[in-house]
Amino acid sequence: MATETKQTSEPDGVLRLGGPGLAAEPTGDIHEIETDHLEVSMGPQHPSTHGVLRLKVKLDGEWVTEVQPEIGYLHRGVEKIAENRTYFQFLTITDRLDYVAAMACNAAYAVAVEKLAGLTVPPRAELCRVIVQELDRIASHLVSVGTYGLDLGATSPFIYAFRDRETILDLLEMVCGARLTYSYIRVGGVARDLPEGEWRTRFRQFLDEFPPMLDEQDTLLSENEIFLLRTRGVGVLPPEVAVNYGTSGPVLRGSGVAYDVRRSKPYGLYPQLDFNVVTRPTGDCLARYQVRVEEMRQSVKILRQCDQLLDEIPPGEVLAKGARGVKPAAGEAYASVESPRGEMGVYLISDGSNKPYRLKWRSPSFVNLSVLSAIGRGWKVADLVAIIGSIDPVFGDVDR
Amino acid sequence: MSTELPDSPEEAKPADDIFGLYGLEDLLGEGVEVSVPPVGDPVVTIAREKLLEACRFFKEEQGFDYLILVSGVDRGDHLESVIHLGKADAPNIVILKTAVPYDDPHVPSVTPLWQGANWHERESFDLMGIIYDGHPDLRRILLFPEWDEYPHPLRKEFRLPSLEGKYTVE
Amino acid sequence: MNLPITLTGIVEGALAPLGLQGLTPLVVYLLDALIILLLLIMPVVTILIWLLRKMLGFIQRRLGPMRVGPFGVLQTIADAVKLFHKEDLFPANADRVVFALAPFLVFVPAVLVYVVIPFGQGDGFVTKDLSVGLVYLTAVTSISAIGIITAGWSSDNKWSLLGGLRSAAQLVSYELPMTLALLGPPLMAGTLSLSGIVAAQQSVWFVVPQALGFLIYFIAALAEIAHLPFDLPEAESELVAGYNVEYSGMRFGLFFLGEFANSFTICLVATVLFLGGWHLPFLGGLPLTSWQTGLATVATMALLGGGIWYLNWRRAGWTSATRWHWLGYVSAAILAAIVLVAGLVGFISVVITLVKTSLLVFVLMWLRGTLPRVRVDQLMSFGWKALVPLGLVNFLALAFQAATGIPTGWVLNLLFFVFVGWLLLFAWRKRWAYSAVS
Amino acid sequence: MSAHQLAFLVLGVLILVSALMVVTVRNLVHAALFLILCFAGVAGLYVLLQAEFLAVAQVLIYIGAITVLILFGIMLTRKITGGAQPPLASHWKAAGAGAGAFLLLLLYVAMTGQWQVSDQPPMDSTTTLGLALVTRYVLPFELASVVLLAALVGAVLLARDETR
Repeated sequence: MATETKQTSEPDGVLRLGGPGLAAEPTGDIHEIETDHLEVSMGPQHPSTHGVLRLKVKLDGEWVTEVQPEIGYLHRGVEKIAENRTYFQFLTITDRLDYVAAMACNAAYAVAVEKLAGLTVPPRAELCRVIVQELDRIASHLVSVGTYGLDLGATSPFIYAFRDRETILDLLEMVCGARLTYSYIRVGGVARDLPEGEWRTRFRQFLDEFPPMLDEQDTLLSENEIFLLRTRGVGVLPPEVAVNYGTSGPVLRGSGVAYDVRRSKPYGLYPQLDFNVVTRPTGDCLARYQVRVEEMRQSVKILRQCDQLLDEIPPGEVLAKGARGVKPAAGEAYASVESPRGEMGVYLISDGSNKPYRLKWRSPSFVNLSVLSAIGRGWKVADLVAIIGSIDPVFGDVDR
Repeated sequence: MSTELPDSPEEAKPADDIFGLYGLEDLLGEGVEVSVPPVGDPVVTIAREKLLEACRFFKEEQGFDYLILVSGVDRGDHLESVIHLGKADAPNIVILKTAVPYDDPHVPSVTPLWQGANWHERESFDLMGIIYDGHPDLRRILLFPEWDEYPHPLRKEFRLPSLEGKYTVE
Repeated sequence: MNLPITLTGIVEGALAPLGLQGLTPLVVYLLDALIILLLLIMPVVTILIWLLRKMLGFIQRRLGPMRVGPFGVLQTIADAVKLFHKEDLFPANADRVVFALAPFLVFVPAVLVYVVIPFGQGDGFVTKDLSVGLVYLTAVTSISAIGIITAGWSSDNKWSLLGGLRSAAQLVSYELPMTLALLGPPLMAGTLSLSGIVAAQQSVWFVVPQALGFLIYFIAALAEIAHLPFDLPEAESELVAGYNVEYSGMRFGLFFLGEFANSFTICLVATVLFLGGWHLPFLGGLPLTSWQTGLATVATMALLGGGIWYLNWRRAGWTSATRWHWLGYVSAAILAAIVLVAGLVGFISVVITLVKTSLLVFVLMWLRGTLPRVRVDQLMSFGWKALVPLGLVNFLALAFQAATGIPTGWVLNLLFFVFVGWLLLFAWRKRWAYSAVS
Repeated sequence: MSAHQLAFLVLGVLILVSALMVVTVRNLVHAALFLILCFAGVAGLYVLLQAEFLAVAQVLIYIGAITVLILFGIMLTRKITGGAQPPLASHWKAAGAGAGAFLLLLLYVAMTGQWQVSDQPPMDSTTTLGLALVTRYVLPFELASVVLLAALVGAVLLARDETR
């Protein structure tokens, strides 16, 4: 399939994109037969919508002529809950947002509160944060990449990915006792220091074993001709559109824009660490997939440096003084971290009490998913599945 | 392939005048107020009639091409529409605030400038009840269309019934 | 089968008092089919499904079924029992009669195919050696398409309708290259009977002079049974489950069984038509005696066991949970014992056929564990733009060779081998990964 | 009664009933399915006549290919639930006349034809058929292939997308 993306500007000034299927508008006498478009509802129970996404899809044969995402099936009113919890209490709720990468949610919230309250995080805690965040980033990307294979019909990469993810979950379990809802990163630091001894050994072992395993798993997909046929040139998102929609994370970087919160709006220990912001110029599904795989390699690179830093920064204080009953002065702050899905931001307004006056969660999946109705048109149903998978939304994060 | 970026967050903090914020004040005259709070990013408070103009100024003259967030805040006596703008290649953030009265919760939509505002504004409409004029498809997004129990649950007038008197840690 | 008391005798004896002796052949035929179904196909399918799942588990580094029976061998039976217990659901707006009948239209042809397939040397191992066996084969397999389409249509579900339409297009398109490839063996053997074709491969298997045809057949047959790179009719991630999305209980089970039976069938047909059936490599010219084949079988199984052991040993660093190599030894020992003690040539020939088939089934599983799914337009263009022209060229070359004696078929295959070699070299040198960017 | 007679009786009833259902049933998909049944019955008749090749060819072509295409066409053009159609379409008079003429022709052939009855088992029908097709009946055979080719070209022409 040739790389062919149509871009039209329609009267309402809305920029519309679409795949090659949009060219198949019928012309000539022979096509003037009354035809029906098939309207199907993809989801919320459809296996490949990655959660409770519902798409209203209009089909012309197998071509998608219109796609309209309907969300909110997992809406739990997190922002309202935040107004009724203290700053300390709300942290456990953040685990339930992007449940595939809960560390990033913890971190986003913690960074925002710290910015608002002017708390300084101890260096050891910053190190712990980077380590768990990067481990969690690998775990999350493994889920994404593995299920992406599943979306395209390849079953094995999924199992390979979850095997490696299991190792990470074991490591994180040893750190904080939980495998999914960590609540490890706290306001002002982390819950406890990283364990010594066996954890360290297993951590190093993971760093040594994971890259070849990743290569093996990646070989199954990115060297497979069918996979390339299915992803190359499909669902192209041009960089200017990606920025215009405010997408972030692998979706934006897959379009060639080097926007990574870890570099663009540095926080924590990241300015001291050496890693590349991975981009791919093409903006198709393959690019987004490749960005994720390459980011895992970069995360390993970061973790290697952290492994050295663990020896250099001595164990000690991991939670700032006065962090538990934090009561920021009236004011507001916006802070964001780079979650595996992109810029995860928290906009906090304090009225001086111990509860947030208003908390607004800028979830990357929400923003990234909004681009779907623009790039999903004009492709086949099968491509639509590939495009959703490459956007990688998590519905705890979308619906909040 | 990484963009040239400042080495530390301290350097990333913009000085006031780089922004041309005061230039904006000259440009737009009355109804624009700029403040740089001690914590956080520069805030520009704008009358809603001039919001779109200011947004265009920021996008086209100042290079704030990346829309981070559109949100609504219930300030107790009025609503507030808040826009966070950023840049795809620099760490700057600017916050645009527009006061919206309860009885006339209209504010111009910024979707003509940023497509990404579409869902943000729908969410703000859904949960906060701010009506964005010029939005192509303003309907509920998170709550279901027939929701009418508490029309806009993020407003302060709505208190969670289940939490009334409970879970109050002082 | 040369039983001391023949089935015909028994049936005749039972029917004679009723004055219905005339019906004897019919009844015998039906009983024969029933026996084949119950004694051969059901156990084979049951074991096969277990084996397939084990193989898939092996590829995916897990154990596969382990709970029911030793090493999970009874898993399929447990699944079938579970399916039988499930409620038989009908969607509210479904076309009830058609909906109820569709699974049988898929399952019955899958079983009927076995009627003409010679499992081993001698008349006892083929139910009915039709003189038009090959045409029968293609005819019967083409019926299952109707079952799939009507299942998709009668469910009154848009997804299943899409699945049905997809499969109709796919089956019709791939029947053409498959039939073209199937025309090769009878051209060389000069007969349409399957045992005749096997007999003609005594000296050289048809896969050698018809490698291209074999490949075309195998690929097209994968599409015909909707196996993995071509499993679009039931693409789970796109169409939920395609045509069978509304089915439950044993009706779903019939689709499921039919599918596995089909996987086995295409491998069996490929074995019979291209891999020499019960003939052993390099021993084809010799008369089939028990000790030779016994030795060869033992050697093959030992090689297999050793190979599995080697693979396991190489990967032991990652996971040592699967200890598969002993299975290879045990099966080799059992087979060797059977062969040496019984010394049954016919039985050995069945074993050889089944071993070859299992190897092909392994390839099938390998594909299932490795490949993603193609898109519907890619599927169509591959079928029509690659397989059909290739099949035509192959058929013309073979026909020309058969008519004139000029070895055009051989030349074509030589070219094909050169092409494959070049392709492999190319693939080996072209490392996609991330050399270009980053 | 021999097995042959019984089988003939069953098949005859099957063919007649299903053929009748094809033209009277209101649902087009059902009609197509009855058509399959009818074809299957005819294939059974061929088996009774020991014309195995014809029988399997009947199944392969009429059931496996033609009805699949018919079903495909119906599903593409009809509403999913297959709205009921009047059993007698507008051209029923012309159709009736055609069918009647054909019936007369068949009757004439059946009455006047010289039917040979032989006790000999038939020759390998495949070989005979093949030889007859490329020797004695080579002209009709080639004509049929030209018609098919023309149909193929026409189909390609119709399906070609003019916008690309």
